[in-house]
Amino acid sequence: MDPRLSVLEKRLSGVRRIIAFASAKGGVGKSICSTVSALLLSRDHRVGLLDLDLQGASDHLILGKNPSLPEEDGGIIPPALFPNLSFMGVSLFSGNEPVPLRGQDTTNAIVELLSVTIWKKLDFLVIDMPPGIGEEVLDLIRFIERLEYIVINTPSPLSESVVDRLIKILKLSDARILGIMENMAGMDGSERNGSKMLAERNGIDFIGKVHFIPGLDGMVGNVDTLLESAFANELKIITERIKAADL
Amino acid sequence: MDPRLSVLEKRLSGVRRIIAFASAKGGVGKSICSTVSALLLSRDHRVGLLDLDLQGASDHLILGKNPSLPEEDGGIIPPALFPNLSFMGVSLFSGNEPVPLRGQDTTNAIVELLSVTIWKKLDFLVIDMPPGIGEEVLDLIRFIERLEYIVINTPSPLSESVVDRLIKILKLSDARILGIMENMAGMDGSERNGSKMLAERNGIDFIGKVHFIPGLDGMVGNVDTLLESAFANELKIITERIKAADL
Amino acid sequence: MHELALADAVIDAVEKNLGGRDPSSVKRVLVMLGELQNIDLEIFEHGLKTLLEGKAIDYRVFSIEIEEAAFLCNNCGESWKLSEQSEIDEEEREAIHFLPEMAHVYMSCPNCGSRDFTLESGRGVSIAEIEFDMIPK
Amino acid sequence: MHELALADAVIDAVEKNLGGRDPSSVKRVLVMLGELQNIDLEIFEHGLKTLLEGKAIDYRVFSIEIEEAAFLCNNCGESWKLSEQSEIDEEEREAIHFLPEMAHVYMSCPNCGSRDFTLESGRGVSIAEIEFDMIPK
Ligand SMILES: Nc1ncnc2c1ncn2[C@@H]1O[C@H](COP(=O)(O)OP(=O)(O)O)[C@@H](O)[C@H]1O
Ligand SMILES: Nc1ncnc2c1ncn2[C@@H]1O[C@H](COP(=O)(O)OP(=O)(O)O)[C@@H](O)[C@H]1O
Ligand SMILES: [Mg+2]
Ligand SMILES: [Mg+2]
Ligand SMILES: [Mg+2]
Ligand SMILES: [Mg+2]
Ligand code: NI
Ligand code: NI
Ligand SMILES: [Zn+2]
Ligand SMILES: [Zn+2]
Repeated sequence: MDPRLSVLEKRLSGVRRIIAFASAKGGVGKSICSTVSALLLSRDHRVGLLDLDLQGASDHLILGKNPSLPEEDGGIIPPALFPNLSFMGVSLFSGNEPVPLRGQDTTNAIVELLSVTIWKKLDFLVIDMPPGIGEEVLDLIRFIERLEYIVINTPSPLSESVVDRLIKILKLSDARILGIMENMAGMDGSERNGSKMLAERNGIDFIGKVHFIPGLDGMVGNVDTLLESAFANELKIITERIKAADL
Repeated sequence: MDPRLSVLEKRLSGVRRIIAFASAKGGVGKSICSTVSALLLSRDHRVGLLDLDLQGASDHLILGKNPSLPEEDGGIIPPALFPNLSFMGVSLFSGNEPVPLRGQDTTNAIVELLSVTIWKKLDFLVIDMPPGIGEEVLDLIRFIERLEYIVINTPSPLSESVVDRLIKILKLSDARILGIMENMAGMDGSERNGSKMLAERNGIDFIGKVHFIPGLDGMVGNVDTLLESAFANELKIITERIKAADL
Repeated sequence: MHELALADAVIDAVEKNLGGRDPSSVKRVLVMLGELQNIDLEIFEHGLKTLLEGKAIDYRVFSIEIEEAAFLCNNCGESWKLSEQSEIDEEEREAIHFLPEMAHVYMSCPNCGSRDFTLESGRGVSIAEIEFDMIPK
Repeated sequence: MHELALADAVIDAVEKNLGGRDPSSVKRVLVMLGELQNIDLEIFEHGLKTLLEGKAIDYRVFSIEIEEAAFLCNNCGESWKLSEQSEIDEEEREAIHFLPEMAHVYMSCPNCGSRDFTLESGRGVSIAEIEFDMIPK
């Protein structure tokens, strides 16, 4: 018997809301949107950020932090990388080394992170999801029923199709989808309507869009610049909607 | 005992070279680069295309084909979707339905596809890889030693870091890396040098770059337009290098 | 029918697991056919027979058993059998026969509707046992 | 030290698996501590004791055994034990103690160098057995 499963809920009991940025499609901005959203929310809330992309951990790079082993105090203490923002992810343990994992290892790592991390009282726990519809998605569905999903799409028929598949799986399990957001809007030179239509087709809210911001990659690692960017400015509208959507 | 493992090599014995487009980072263009490369190579070679992104299958969308169940003749016959281009992937069986798989299922599906597909004599089998360093990457390493990798990077520090991790894993297993290619060059407004430096740092060839082509997404599904695009034009230089790199 | 590719794999696997023994010393091979893959037993047996022509392994050493397909839901813990699964149309069944993992596309837990379940048994072809003659030939 | 979080999980799991019985009826709990996680036995036992204060479960019902860590290479089939693994420095060992899956970051197959291996046993904390008094209290 795996004793860890019995404490997952208890470990998250001090967390008011849990928001996952998901997509199934890679490279749509899950990491940068979740990380900058966590920073934005932390201006007036207590926020945790959990990087659940174990094989492609990126949030520490966006935050410009060199990960180091966390403190222990009756459990693992997620380091407070910024005021009001504590962080947990494999990068604390692996730095930028490759983390090759098969599915069973991924499940084990997720269960371990959820069962030994001692989050303080939090208003929001923001989760950065990996691409795919594998262990991470399926395990969060079975372990954290009250999770609220922001589904990210880009103006691309490939993204639309893959995102549509994730939505089907989330709906099958009655997951709470806060809304679909479009990232990199205008990237293809036109203002398409794909994400809005995707939302409508699936009976989900369209929660807003963020444009493609040339030069954003140059700001990665510099939180102050990121927070002053047009990217953060547009994303703020979405984080405000997240706050307002209190279920 | 799994009898399928004993025939993997035999099933690929009529294939001269096997080229995987890999990255570990999502959204860098693995699908569109591998699919259009397969089309380009098929102009004067017999080519197979294997979509190994089981959870985010996209190649059929790029090719503009509505998948339908394949024919059987002593095995599964990959349909010849275009002259000289035969195709295999889960989309033949699942269409655009979601394919939620845990790791053990992914390995089983890969082994099945490799052991029952009857490829004709091929000059190239092009494999489109999913993001991550999970089953797909680890299983190909153990099953197809002679695989040659094209590693795709974009001008992004996040991509660079994740790609660097994949390269470490490939090098650990003495995999043959044909080279690193940069996709979406110039996307951030500047012509950075990241991919070249990444190649140098790892002692790998830099095999060329393809610029970010606004409007490319609008061509998805239309093979004629894709093949006439600046994207295909630039990619052609890389496919010529692949042909020349005959090991 | 793709039975031939699977029969071929079974023979190849037996040949690769002789451990230096003579092929004629194979006395019994127990092959399990997973119910999910829906293999046509006659065609599979015919395939074995055809492929074994001219080889020192007698096709009569092969015993074939059908393995019942059983599922366990990762989401709610429900377990069920293929025979208890409802509503798979012919084309879906055909897709699953090609690639048993397509069960996750077309089947759901009868209790909670989840597609996140484990194939506990009866997936596809496996070799359960190979017996050899004691006296080396 | 994060032993307390794990001890807490063990107690929670026992309490959730009483099946309606009285907590005082728990006679024996066999806890396996995986060698890979490198748990401090004394701190873990002390954690159990502290957390059980005021509860009807006696801390003496807990038997704790260390489970040897064993690995199987998916690439070449080699199997080995943690004691045979070389060259893990202290910080790497510390990382693995936090998250045993970090073995795939800092350990390699001693035969082929691959990081694609299976943790066959000795990963972390598990409950092997819970025994109850026969006569309900
Ligand atoms: N709105 C945007 N404008 C410009 N670049 C963006 C934008 N959103 C994301 N990017 C860039 O796109 C790439 C993919 O983003 P990332 O957050 O890593 O996606 P994911 O986590 O979904 O794989 C990164 O290089 C990132 O900096
Ligand atoms: N050179 C390029 N110029 C413009 N758009 C591109 C380019 N390469 C890829 N894209 C677009 O970027 C997105 C990701 O490409 P895709 O091939 O799906 O990546 P991956 O398979 O790595 O996830 C798609 O919408 C694709 O059309
Ligand atoms: Mg990411
Ligand atoms: Mg792809
Ligand atoms: Mg149906
Ligand atoms: Mg070292
Ligand atoms: Ni068939
Ligand atoms: Ni500790
Ligand atoms: Zn269920
Ligand atoms: Zn090995």
